[in-house]
Amino acid sequence: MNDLIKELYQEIILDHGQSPRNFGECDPHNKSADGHNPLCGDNLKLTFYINNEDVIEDIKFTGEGCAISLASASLMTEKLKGKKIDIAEEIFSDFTNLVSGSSEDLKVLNEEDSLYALKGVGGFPMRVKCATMAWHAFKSALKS
Amino acid sequence: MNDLIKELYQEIILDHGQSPRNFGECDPHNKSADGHNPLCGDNLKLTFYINNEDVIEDIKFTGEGCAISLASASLMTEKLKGKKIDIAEEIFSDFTNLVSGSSEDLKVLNEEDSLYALKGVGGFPMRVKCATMAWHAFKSALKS
Amino acid sequence: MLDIKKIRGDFPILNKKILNNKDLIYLDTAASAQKPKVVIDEINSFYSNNYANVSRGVHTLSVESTFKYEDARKKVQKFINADSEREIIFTKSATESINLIANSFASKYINEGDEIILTVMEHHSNIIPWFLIRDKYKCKILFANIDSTGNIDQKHFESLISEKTKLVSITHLSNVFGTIVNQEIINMCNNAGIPILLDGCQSASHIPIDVKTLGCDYFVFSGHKLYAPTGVGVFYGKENLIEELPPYQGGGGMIADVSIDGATFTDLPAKFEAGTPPLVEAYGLGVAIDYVNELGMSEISEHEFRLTNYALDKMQDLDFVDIHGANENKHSIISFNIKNVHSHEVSSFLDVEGIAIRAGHHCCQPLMKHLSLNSTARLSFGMYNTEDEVDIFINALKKCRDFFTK
Amino acid sequence: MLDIKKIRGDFPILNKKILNNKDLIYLDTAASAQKPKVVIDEINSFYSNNYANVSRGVHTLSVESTFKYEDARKKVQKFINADSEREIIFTKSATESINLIANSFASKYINEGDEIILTVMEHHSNIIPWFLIRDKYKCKILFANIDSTGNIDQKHFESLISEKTKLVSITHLSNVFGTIVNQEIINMCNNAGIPILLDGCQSASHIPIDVKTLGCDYFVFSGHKLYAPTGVGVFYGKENLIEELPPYQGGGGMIADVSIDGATFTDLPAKFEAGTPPLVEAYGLGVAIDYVNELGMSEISEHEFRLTNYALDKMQDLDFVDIHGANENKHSIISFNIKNVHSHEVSSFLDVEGIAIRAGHHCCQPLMKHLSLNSTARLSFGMYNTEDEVDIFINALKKCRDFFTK
Ligand SMILES: Cc1ncc(COP(=O)(O)O)c(C=O)c1O
Ligand SMILES: Cc1ncc(COP(=O)(O)O)c(C=O)c1O
Repeated sequence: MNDLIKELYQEIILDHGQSPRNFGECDPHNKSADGHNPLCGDNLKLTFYINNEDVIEDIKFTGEGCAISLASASLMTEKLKGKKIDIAEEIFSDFTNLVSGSSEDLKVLNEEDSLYALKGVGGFPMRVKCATMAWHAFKSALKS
Repeated sequence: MNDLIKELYQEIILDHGQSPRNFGECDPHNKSADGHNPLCGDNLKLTFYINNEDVIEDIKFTGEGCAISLASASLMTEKLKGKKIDIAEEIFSDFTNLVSGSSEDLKVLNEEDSLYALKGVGGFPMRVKCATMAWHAFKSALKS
Repeated sequence: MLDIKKIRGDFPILNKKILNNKDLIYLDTAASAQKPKVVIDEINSFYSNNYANVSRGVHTLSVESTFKYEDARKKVQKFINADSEREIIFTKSATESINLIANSFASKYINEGDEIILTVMEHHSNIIPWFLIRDKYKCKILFANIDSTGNIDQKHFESLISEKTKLVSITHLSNVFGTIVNQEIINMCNNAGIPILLDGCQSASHIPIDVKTLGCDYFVFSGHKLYAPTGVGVFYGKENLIEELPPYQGGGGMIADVSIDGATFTDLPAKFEAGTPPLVEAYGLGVAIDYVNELGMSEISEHEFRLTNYALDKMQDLDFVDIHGANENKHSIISFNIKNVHSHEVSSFLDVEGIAIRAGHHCCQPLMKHLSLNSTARLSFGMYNTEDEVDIFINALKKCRDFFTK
Repeated sequence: MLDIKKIRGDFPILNKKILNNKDLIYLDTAASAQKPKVVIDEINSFYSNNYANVSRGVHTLSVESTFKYEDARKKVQKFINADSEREIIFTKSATESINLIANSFASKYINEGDEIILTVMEHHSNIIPWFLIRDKYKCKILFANIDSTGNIDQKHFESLISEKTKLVSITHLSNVFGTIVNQEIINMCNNAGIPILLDGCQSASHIPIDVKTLGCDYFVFSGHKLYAPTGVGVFYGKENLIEELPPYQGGGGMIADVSIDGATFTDLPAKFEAGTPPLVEAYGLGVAIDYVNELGMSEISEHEFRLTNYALDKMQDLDFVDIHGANENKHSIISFNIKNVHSHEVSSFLDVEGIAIRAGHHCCQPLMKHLSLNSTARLSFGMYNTEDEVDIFINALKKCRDFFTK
């Protein structure tokens, strides 16, 4: 099997792609947004609850997508749950750097993180949109 | 001086270009049309009188144009004056063939004709429109 | 029979190694065709030897460029068997061609309450221009259904036709199913006296086109899918119809006279070609047409049809593959899914094997919604593809299934 | 200082013999520029190595093509110093760019009785699109006068500005006079809060462009006049302005979601780029920009300005030549007539000497009417022209006069 493919589809990606965690809708939630990839029609709906200490208490998503987008959404929810918003935003920018191939100056993510499994997306530039769909939905929900 | 240029601008062309014959408006006239070359803005107005024997009794033109278009209009009026319409139409088709480079099967024009002086236009394809402007005006006036 | 080996030698890119040092297997001609060397070389030669702007100049280079450009028009005319070169308008793409006719036609003929019929399997380029018209003129856009074979549901289509129908605009060869429109659909329009536009983006490169035998009033296609350069498309319309239509864009080259009070327009085809046209691209399209004609459009069509059936046979044997639309009446294009594997995964996996296919909605979201799919994988053939390539593709599909569903 | 000899070596066509075995002296760059070898070669290389359709595919070639296309956008952005690449829209020509803004702007902002200001020296491509808008929206088109120097009559321009003025659209560098628009004109619009479009067809290849310093809201130009391929143009608009505008054409690539009920559109710049774009042509424009940048736009500009003055000096000494517009503020373009000789004769005569100039109304009929001329001859310079060529040209003018007025 081919190396590039193995790097893109690491075990953890295939796993989360097939059985995404935190799949569903938060009840209650006070933030939500839709994500959409116009190239392929993939889409998701993200909901989360921020408590009055600015902590993401719960976060879930539903939707359709490829393994990369589902795994990324699934891993994102795992990572962000329980985080304060400002940390979450740092994770956001680290993650978008990571998958677009500039993984030098990450602030909060490191190689131990499960999110690092998505680094292989950097070798497939047209898949970056798959990997970041959920994240952009998160960002736009924050602004809403 | 260059041969192509000399062939295009034969004495008779320069002469008719500088002093066009039959310049003016027929009074009375029963046919008229405007000619127009959208490439350069040249234009003319052609008027003629067809009597009840289908003979072009008088034909004149006014307008602005290059030496080729003026000479062609001038020579045309000289040639067509006194001709019956059906002959005039044959001359029209011979002339358009002549200046677009297919001078083999002419029906009524021959090398003796003054119109033959415009044969050199065939070497300057973008000038064909100059040479035929008056003729197309004639044709469209006939239809009117 | 085509000499495919020789043909492959004509396409520089097919002899390249791509990602991972794999031979390129290009199965994405429906998105855009590769270019033969003669087209590439002639572009080079045009710019190196004869180039100037067209139509407006008297000097030699301008004459040469104008003749090359107008010559391309004649080639297109013959290629689709139009009556006159006045019926051939060069645009930048099929998309622009459809926008042109939508706007010109609507501004003359469409009023509130009028209806335009499309089908649910149209490409976005044959939907959105009509939506924009709908918003402007308050007309209605009706969508004919398709049946499970991927063909237009004729009964439903017929039921949509009425006094209110002003135009029918449908794809000639579906870019998702590969199905070719049934002649009866066109005949129905002709009989009802309703003008019909065929979107020939896919058909022009896969089957011989004769606009007169077809009986269409308007026909559009893109050069880039017909082995020609990007940046040029064709709009064909019957002379008596388009003579009546107002111009679409305004600019140099399409006017007879202008003053500060107003303008009068020139005759066809210039009336619809404002500004400096994609002239070298149009010339390139003429060269591509010569190339295709030399091989023979019928031979190319047969070869691709054979390949399609060869691939369908093999794919049918794969129980993990769903093929969309019936196998009959499929030409050069096959959309499919691997069960439980997203089309993106399939495309990325094949890419690494050197195989280029397309994944997504293929600019046919209404069709995807109709099929309850969010995306499909699609392979499509050009004249240069071979059975060997299909075999490698089939093999890669198996590996792909194994990898993702182990 | 530019090394013109080296530059000339970069342009294959300049080393060709044309009609009568004469060396080509190309003085028609204002109509279209010749192409350097690097542009021609890169088109070849793109088709031979990396070609596929953009944006919609996942496979390697599609990725490479998309990156090349988007890279060209960044180059254009930097070339005109725009704030963001989202402000750069690729079209097929400047003419299409003007039609785009005319339609999108008008459908949002123009109502009956509103006014749009042009000048009498506009190119038809900056007149007819507005006439078409006038016919649709019943607005008024006002034409600012020019003075005898070939510059806008500022008093008259100012007098036209009113509450009703919705847009000003004027040429940045006149394609007849070679005059550059006075900054005060732009400032007047800025001060009055009226959006201004600059037609940069001629300026983009002759002077450095900085849309921010200029203070224009919209800017358009064509690739083919900037040493790039035919079939590509640029539309620039300030992000906050064009974000508000509706799309112009509809089709693939510019939609977010489509159903049979309606569609939503994507973000800038895709919103304005329906269908397969002229992608190789846009790439070629990027290559041309690199080429120009390497030489230095200021150096090119200086060289052409020097040449223009060299030619003006010599032409002034010819008592049989009328030069149109004052000699000051003239850049790269000189329109003239030989007394009593029609411009067509001049052009045909020079053509046989190997010299390509333009003759006619230069798509500026309102200006010709204003000047009471029916046509002029025009020479225009590109980076590759030399003083030697001007000398040969001057000499040919004398011969021409002798021949026609002997
Ligand atoms: C000032 C001006 N505006 C507009 C145009 C139109 O450009 P294009 O024909 O490339 O669309 C031209 C060139 O012909 C021009 O010189
Ligand atoms: C059926 C169909 N119609 C229209 C188009 C649009 O063609 P283009 O993008 O070349 O304008 C395409 C290709 O994408 C197509 O396949």
